[in-house]
Amino acid sequence: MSRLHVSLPGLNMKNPILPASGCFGFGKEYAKWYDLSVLGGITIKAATLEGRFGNPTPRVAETESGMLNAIGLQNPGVQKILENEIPALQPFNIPILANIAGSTEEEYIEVTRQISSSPQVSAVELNISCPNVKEGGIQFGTHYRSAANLTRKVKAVSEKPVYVKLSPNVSNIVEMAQAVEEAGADGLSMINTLVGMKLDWRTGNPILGNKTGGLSGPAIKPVAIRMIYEVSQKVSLPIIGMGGVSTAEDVLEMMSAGASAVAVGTANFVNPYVCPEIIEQLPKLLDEIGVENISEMTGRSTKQWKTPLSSR
Amino acid sequence: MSRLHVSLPGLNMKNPILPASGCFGFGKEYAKWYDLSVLGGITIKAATLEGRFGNPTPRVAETESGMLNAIGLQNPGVQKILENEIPALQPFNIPILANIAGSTEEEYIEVTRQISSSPQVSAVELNISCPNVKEGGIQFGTHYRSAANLTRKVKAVSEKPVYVKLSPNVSNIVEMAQAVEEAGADGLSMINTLVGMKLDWRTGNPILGNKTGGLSGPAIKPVAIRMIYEVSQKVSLPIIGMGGVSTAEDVLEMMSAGASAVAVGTANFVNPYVCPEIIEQLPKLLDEIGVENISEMTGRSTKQWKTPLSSR
Amino acid sequence: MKKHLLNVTSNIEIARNIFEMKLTGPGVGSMTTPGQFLHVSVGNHSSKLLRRPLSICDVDLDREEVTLLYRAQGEGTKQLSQKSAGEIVDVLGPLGNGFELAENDHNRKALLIGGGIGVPPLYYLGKHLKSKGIEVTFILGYQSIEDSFYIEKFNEIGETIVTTVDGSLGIKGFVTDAMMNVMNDEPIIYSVGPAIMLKAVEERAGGLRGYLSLEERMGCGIGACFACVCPTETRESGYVKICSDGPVFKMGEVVL
Amino acid sequence: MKKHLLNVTSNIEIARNIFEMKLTGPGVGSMTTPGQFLHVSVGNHSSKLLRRPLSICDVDLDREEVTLLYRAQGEGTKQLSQKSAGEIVDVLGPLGNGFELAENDHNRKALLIGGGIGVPPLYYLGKHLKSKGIEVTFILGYQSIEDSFYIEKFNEIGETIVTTVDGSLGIKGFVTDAMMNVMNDEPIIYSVGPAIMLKAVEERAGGLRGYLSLEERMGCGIGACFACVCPTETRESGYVKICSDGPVFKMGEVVL
Ligand SMILES: Cc1cc2nc3c(=O)[nH]c(=O)nc-3n(C[C@H](O)[C@H](O)[C@H](O)COP(=O)(O)OP(=O)(O)OC[C@H]3O[C@@H](n4cnc5c(N)ncnc54)[C@H](O)[C@@H]3O)c2cc1C
Ligand SMILES: Cc1cc2nc3c(=O)[nH]c(=O)nc-3n(C[C@H](O)[C@H](O)[C@H](O)COP(=O)(O)OP(=O)(O)OC[C@H]3O[C@@H](n4cnc5c(N)ncnc54)[C@H](O)[C@@H]3O)c2cc1C
Ligand SMILES: Cc1cc2nc3c(=O)[nH]c(=O)nc-3n(C[C@H](O)[C@H](O)[C@H](O)COP(=O)(O)O)c2cc1C
Ligand SMILES: Cc1cc2nc3c(=O)[nH]c(=O)nc-3n(C[C@H](O)[C@H](O)[C@H](O)COP(=O)(O)O)c2cc1C
Ligand code: FES
Ligand code: FES
Repeated sequence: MSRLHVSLPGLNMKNPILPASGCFGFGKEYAKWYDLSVLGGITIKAATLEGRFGNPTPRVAETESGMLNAIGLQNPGVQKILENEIPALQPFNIPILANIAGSTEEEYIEVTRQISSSPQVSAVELNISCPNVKEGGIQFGTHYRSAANLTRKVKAVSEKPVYVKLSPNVSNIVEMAQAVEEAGADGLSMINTLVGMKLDWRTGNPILGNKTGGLSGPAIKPVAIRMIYEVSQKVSLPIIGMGGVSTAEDVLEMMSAGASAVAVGTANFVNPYVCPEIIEQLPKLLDEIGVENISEMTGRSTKQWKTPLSSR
Repeated sequence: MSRLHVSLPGLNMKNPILPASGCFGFGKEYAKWYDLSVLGGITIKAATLEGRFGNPTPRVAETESGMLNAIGLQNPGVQKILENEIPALQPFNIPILANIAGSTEEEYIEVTRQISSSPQVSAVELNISCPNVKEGGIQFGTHYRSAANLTRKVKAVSEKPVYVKLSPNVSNIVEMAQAVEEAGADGLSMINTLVGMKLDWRTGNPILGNKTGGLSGPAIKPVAIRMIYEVSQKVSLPIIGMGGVSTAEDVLEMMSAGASAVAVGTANFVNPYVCPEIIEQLPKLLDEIGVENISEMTGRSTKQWKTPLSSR
Repeated sequence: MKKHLLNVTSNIEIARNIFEMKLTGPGVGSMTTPGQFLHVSVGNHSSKLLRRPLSICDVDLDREEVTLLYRAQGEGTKQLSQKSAGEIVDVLGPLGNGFELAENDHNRKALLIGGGIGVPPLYYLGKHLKSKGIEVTFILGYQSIEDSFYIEKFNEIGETIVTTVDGSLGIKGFVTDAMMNVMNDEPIIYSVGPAIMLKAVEERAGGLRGYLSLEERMGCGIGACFACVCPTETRESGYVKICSDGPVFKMGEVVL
Repeated sequence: MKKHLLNVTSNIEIARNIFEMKLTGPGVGSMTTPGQFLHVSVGNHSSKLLRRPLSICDVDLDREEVTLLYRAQGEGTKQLSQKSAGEIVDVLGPLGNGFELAENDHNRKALLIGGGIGVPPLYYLGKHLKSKGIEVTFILGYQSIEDSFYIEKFNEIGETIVTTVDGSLGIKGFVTDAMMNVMNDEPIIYSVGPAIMLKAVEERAGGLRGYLSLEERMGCGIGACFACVCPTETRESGYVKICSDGPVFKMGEVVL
């Protein structure tokens, strides 16, 4: 077993690195840049029941050390994904985490039913935190009762472990995490984007066609670290951490905060080779701090401080 | 009347720029760098009833395009502020916005009573959003009923207009804003910092003595713009905007989103002259876009889009 | 499709805010199709994350040198304009599908229409077409004489008609105002510029065949993020991705 | 207290990850007190916002040149180490209160103790003390020989005792291990280094008088943000601000 190996429900990963949903399409574009089989896994773009065209352009805007996106869950629909996209990933032989979205509970349930039955899909990631669609998405992700209900129903039909992807746009992330844990989630993914906006100062108009968008990139890493740190002390679910990770150091910081695996989003746009480069760098950093297996890193910070944050 | 003039309850400002609370002390340090009378106003550091020592060091950490702080409301207490600090600002003849904090409702009320009775204080800013203290602060700022109650009580004793400083760490900023509007607030200040954290990847330990801290700087500007944009469409209170502003362009962007005045925090650390430099730059930018008076900028974006966001 | 670290050989302002940057490195050898672009990183240690798509304006294969022309307008391109000879620029590319010639295009004349910062790729395209024996005419539209650039160089390839919005150079007006007189031979039209100009060109072109190169804000630049879509009625999916399906499309292929 | 744009005249690695940067400009004329620091901006267009406090290591008033010595360890100082001659560095300063000599210190010997990157300000201080006729002895502590720097230059000012943690140069151990032998003349002690070292020096100094220069993470660097406080029992407020009340304090003045 390699020293980078990590194991999460449904995800047996040779290293803790996987691209984040929506930042890597269904893999085929980046497969032209490098051999995807080096990855610990892959999170594919959100699937909805029917194909969606998404939001008007412009769909991205640049911010300081971050970016806004309002893609709007554009995707060809679950059926086409199962027919065309997922099979193309077969040769790489890596765990697939399938991101699921919908406008209604029924849609989420149906998409989960279909996609989780694919033998190629290792786990599903319930996206209840997309800030860029009018219905569904974030509205499930900011009310903990809706989130728990949805989790329960999706769990009931899913043939694979279910990770719930949490929104950072909440007053109390721990409450959300506990609610979905109780509802039967197998793991958490956190964080999705913060809702943000940029205006053109000359015209006063929003840059994005959708006006608001999701803020990602290094700018949000401190928020991600804090939320993962807090949640990891209060729930016992494994966490796939994400939010602004772009270096191997970031990965170890996030694992120290409590993540068991780490997803890389925006950084792929900065450097298409970022994932393999991080994976190559990790053993060197572990050597530097004298850690044998990367799985020991998870929650190192809270272990060190022993008492949970909230009781201090 | 100058083209940069803006007028808000209690704050008659010759330009819309004032330093943000906690980033400018009580003014005397920056007074060594430039003549503070060029400012539109000044927000002074949070006052509590008794003096406070604050949090253990380190109290600041750097993040990408941002910083974390966990000062912990260190201040000499309201009495000493009234005796030593506020009088020193007399010569500059600019409006003073006094930031108020406390652990209990009673403390907020008493501090307001005392500080608002100073003839030098133009308005008070109710800090219900400090993420760095265990009691009070953010706990008032994330529950809208507590926020409304506190606002009502503070309003009852305040001799000056009351601005409520909102926390961005909430699921629904509009709900918070509406609650304090209904409770009688005269204006809003937004946003305070996002709760964040940074770990040393080598040791796994938090950098900050307080472990978590407040994220400020350009990294958070998109969140500030979005919240100001949304809130300005749903409440009729004037907004003092802040969060990541460091250029004159940022000021116009934030005013377009809905702010009537703009506070500058973290940018003072980057460049102590940032406020006077922005003030000097503003007329040039207004010329560039053919706007005569800066007050016309406020809410330009939402005016343009006419219908409020939520009904689209 | 590769990431290259290219060396700046020169980076000079050739007109108001317009910079000509020459870059060299082994990667240049693959940049042989006009209309393709490079996705350019504007700074390291920088707060600007997103790459800037810039068209290939010229390539000198012998010297392994690629030329980019860009307007320093926003923060990113301003940073790029600060780079001096010897510094490194990190680019992805060549990306996208460039201009291609259908078999039956070879005997026809070509009319190349570019507005503002849409002009650069037409230079490399013009050279290619000329080398295939095609007679090339350019219509280049600028805001004013101060914003104009490369006119001499275009003139070396073919007849070059200039329009300026303020009339300070050439015909006063837009590129479309200059089109009528040069469409008699039913040239193939190649056009690059803002969507609004492309739309006008398409309309003015009547039934003529041609190619348009589109612009849109991009994330990945390689087809993975769906930032740069454009609606189309000619494909089942209902959209194209400008970065990977384009940036060049046949006239009429996409909904402008 | 001013903001200065200084010109890099040189910036070279003088030991493993240790850089000597020389900066020139009119602002240098005000940098005359040893122990003061500059608050240095590490990059423009950069995602690193906070300035880095770096001690004044030497000043040449004739050449209007200030020398900084710094360890490139984190991202910011690494960026700084990339600057080359001719580039601009934006600094605030001189900031803080440096080392001062009380009247009755003038007849005494001085023992200057620095650990690692606390060494630089002792150079300028040593020069000042020597010019006042005070006999100076240095104890400089490094990790190992590869991390050591400026020893020759210190030797020109006064006797210089070196300690290294791994024993690769001088005495094996910490600076405190070298103190005993040089305290007979009851020198005034000046010490700069991490808090843990300063604490040990203070203890080892027994009742001797002296000055300590403290380090803490800073925001503003000018006393406005309360980032850099240190507890004290000697002031009513209960704290001092290292950036503006310090960084130099009398031994015993603050709680380490
Ligand atoms: C295929 C293609 C080829 C191009 N070729 C050229 C060229 O050869 N020369 C040239 O000067 N310009 C060209 N452009 C436009 C160029 O990409 C933008 O002018 C540039 O990205 C603006 O960056 P900035 O730093 O000046 O602006 P900023 O406002 O700082 O940019 C912020 C973000 O918005 C994006 N953006 C802003 N304006 C545009 C735009 N018009 N098109 C696409 N993205 C934009 C930027 O890429 C960046 O992600 C091309 C665009 C595309 C899509
Ligand atoms: C008064 C004073 C004088 C100093 N003089 C020198 C000197 O002459 N030479 C030298 O090499 N170092 C000196 N230091 C320490 C120096 O400031 C830090 O090593 C440097 O700030 C680290 O920045 P970085 O980019 O390497 O690290 P990063 O980890 O990127 O820094 C992140 C943030 O933490 C701060 N920080 C990190 N470590 C320290 C530290 N040890 N002390 C203060 N802030 C820190 C940085 O300033 C920055 O704000 C001095 C510190 C102080 C307070
Ligand atoms: C362009 C883009 C598209 C995204 N699409 C999705 C999506 O379809 N489903 C989802 O759960 N998250 C989506 N996200 C969020 C990312 O998966 C990730 O949670 C977030 O970007 C934070 O990570 P980062 O800072 O590394 O990008 C998207 C992010 C970006 C930038
Ligand atoms: C060091 C520091 C101290 C602060 N102290 C206070 C405070 O005492 N009271 C308060 O209401 N806000 C405080 N804030 C928040 C700022 O006033 C401001 O709301 C926030 O930093 C966002 O603005 P910026 O990005 O321009 O810094 C503090 C911020 C910083 C960085
Ligand atoms: S920019 Fe990402 S798909 Fe075109
Ligand atoms: S760094 Fe701001 S008070 Fe010292």
